[in-house]
Amino acid sequence: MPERLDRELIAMRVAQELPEGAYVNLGIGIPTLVSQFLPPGRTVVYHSESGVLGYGPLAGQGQEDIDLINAGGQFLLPTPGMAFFNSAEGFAMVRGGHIDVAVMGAFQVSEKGDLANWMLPARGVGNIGGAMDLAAGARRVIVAMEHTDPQGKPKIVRRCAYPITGPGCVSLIVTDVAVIEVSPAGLTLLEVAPGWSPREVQEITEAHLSVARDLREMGF
Amino acid sequence: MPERLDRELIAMRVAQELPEGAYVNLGIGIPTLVSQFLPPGRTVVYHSESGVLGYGPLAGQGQEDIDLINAGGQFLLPTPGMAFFNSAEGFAMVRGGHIDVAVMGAFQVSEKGDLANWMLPARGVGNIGGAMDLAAGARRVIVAMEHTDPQGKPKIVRRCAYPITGPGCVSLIVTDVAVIEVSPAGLTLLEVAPGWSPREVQEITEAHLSVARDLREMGF
Amino acid sequence: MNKVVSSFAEAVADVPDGAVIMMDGFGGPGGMPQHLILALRDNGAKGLTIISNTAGLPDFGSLGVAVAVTHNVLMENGQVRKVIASFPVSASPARPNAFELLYREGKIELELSPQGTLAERIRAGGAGIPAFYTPTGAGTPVAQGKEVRTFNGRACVLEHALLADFAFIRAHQADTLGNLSYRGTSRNFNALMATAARITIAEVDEVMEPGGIGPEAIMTPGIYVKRIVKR
Amino acid sequence: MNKVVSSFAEAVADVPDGAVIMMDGFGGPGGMPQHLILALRDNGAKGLTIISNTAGLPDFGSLGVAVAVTHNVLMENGQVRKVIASFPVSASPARPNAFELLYREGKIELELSPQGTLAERIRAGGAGIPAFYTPTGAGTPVAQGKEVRTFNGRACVLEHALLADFAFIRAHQADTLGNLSYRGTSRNFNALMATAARITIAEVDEVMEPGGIGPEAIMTPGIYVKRIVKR
Repeated sequence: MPERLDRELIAMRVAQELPEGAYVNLGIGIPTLVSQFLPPGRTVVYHSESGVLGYGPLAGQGQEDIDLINAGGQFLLPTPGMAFFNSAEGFAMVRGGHIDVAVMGAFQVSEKGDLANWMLPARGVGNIGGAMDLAAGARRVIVAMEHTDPQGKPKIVRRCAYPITGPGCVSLIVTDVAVIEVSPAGLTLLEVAPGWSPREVQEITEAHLSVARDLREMGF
Repeated sequence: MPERLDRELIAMRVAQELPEGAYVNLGIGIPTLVSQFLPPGRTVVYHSESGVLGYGPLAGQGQEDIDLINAGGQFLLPTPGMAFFNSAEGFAMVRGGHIDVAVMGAFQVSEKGDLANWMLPARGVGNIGGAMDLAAGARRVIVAMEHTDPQGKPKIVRRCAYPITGPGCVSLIVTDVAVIEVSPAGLTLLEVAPGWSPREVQEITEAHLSVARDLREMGF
Repeated sequence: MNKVVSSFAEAVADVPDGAVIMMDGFGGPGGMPQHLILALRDNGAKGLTIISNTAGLPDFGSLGVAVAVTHNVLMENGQVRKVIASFPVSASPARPNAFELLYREGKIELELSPQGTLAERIRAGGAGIPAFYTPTGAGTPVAQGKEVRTFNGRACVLEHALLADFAFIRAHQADTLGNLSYRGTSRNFNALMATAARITIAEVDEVMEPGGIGPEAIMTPGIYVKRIVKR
Repeated sequence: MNKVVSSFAEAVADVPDGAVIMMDGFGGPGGMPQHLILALRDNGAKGLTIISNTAGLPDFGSLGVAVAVTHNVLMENGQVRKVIASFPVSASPARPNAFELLYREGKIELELSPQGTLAERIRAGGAGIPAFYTPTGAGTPVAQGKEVRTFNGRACVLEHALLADFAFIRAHQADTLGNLSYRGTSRNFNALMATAARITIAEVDEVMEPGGIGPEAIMTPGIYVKRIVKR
């Protein structure tokens, strides 16, 4: 198999999906990296479940303020135009359809766009956090993840074996080997990583992929 | 019939019912007057549906601020410790049981404590405003009103003929001739205005009044 | 990213016939988006549904306010088909407002909602809550035709969220990102309605650069606001 | 009318066994009412139900925060019978928190609620809304055993309000009337929980006279707050 993209390149590809002026929520993990790779001149406003809109980059050492954190507990820097609010208001923004794009990690995504990202059954307990609200409320959900799990098993599946975060909520999947669109007709392979063929992507994907007529190579 | 009390004396009697430290909502009309007659040394905090808690007295001429009004649109003065909020928060306070006492006017009160104060059927349309929320949410509802309507008909009735604001919500009725407690057992005449006998009060009351064993004269 | 629009006329130019519009309208002129209302009168859109605490307050002239305008002018101008309000008519039956005169003639519809329920329905609309139960109005005419369910021994009414095509907001300060602050009691319905419309337009006293309103002082985050016009 | 209490021990002295207590517990120490938690550990009340975003975060020592205390100490001390949370366990399965160890042994109960639903349930409790419908969690394990109803073509879950006996609040400033302000993201669950308990106790950095926090800057009006303790 050809080489896979690293986490930064996945994030870089996702960043291209954020429209000018969009209100965006970035989940923990690869999604958090997305803000570093916004195309020059593009302005988006970031929302965090911790109760802040329009926050700045991650704080460096010595810059930490314990009252300015993101949903993962990381310290943020202030930025002009930032706003604080309580969690009911923060989730009103999510549930009320005011978040244009949510970028989330996933354990599994099904061919119907079902998302599973909160619980590994073997653990017996899991963290939901804001994931179910984002799955239900964001106008567009983009999943950013590795294409297969640590054991090499496909994460893009016919049906999610893990407990669901939200049914049919995912619009786009960006992985270390491909960009895949989810629609009522199923999954469409839009882009492949450099060196990858559609057949090679399908081999590590359980669900069936239709190949887009204008299939492209992922660009950064 | 003996002389009736004026509106100020009704308000003065109601003022005695406000406990130290209480959060209080005063309706339009006689209730608004109550704040002028708080016993010396008594501190209560006033709530208004207009979105303010802890407001000061009515503004005099030349002191008006169009952004500081009460529920009746009257201008208020600021006072230290005052807080502003939106109407969802203002009614969260009401519905959530955080208002200790609401003082309201009424067209009719029934022997079960049903309150009717928002619509005269002859008009064909009425204003509810915050009355139904206060009726449902305040811990204690006191009605302050004249004992009979402009035509001399009893306003304390067996059943309300007018549309209801809230069922069984009234705890105490203070009028220009009496103070009457509402309980599951019915109406109890606690106090009569100077010069009034229980029989004279009953004559202008449709609902049956039990007379309290320790019946007193209203004092101010 | 700059949400400032240069005129009130431009800000309301796309309000079509039949639009649903939220606007404040408490007891005083402080919270009224007066210039947006005048621009809407000039725009001429008809068959509107207005969601507001009142249905127009005609009596502001006496207060010496510079522009004594409320949604009363829209009623008088025959632009309104339906009102959703808690306090639709004058406090005095002897001085009916334009709404009441139209209502008597059957020329306008009314959906009456208790004030706290109205506020909560608007908040619910903005917050993606389609419906909720409230004890307010149970056992009254307001509950007629609605589902009533008992929780912890109390009868509660099922009420539905309200959403609008446009919200006309009167705020004090804005920054160019659409963050807003209000003055005093004028926050009451304005801060809710800002969250519950597809297109929220704010009429403000002052427009500042981002950071001009501090992060703790912003009352309506810019995510809710599409257009800003300075008075 | 002065709500200031002189010590944390006094402020929590009446917390009985079996009490339901709300406390913040987002991803960082900023919002934690650390001194109230320590006082509750010393008070020793058992069989508690804790409503919090998390179920204790053991890892604050590394941040150099003066007092690295979360409700984790209550779990470790065996005082907690049940947790209602959205993010109860460590992000890393390899480093289980005290809650997870107890949970594996069947010694503690968990009610898992999505974070937005948890926030909304707390707000509903404070606002007298007994229940509401939300699209969040429909079609997931969270909806199991709950009523699901369709609004505008979307399946929604009926969720119930949360109320507590006590709320432990971490605020920045208070005035003697109980008005509060928060710093930054520490507002998130604190400002909600303050509204939803019979007895709300705020741990603050500074206590001022009324008027010290301006009327526009108050985030939790004093109506919700019974006791204030200065750090």
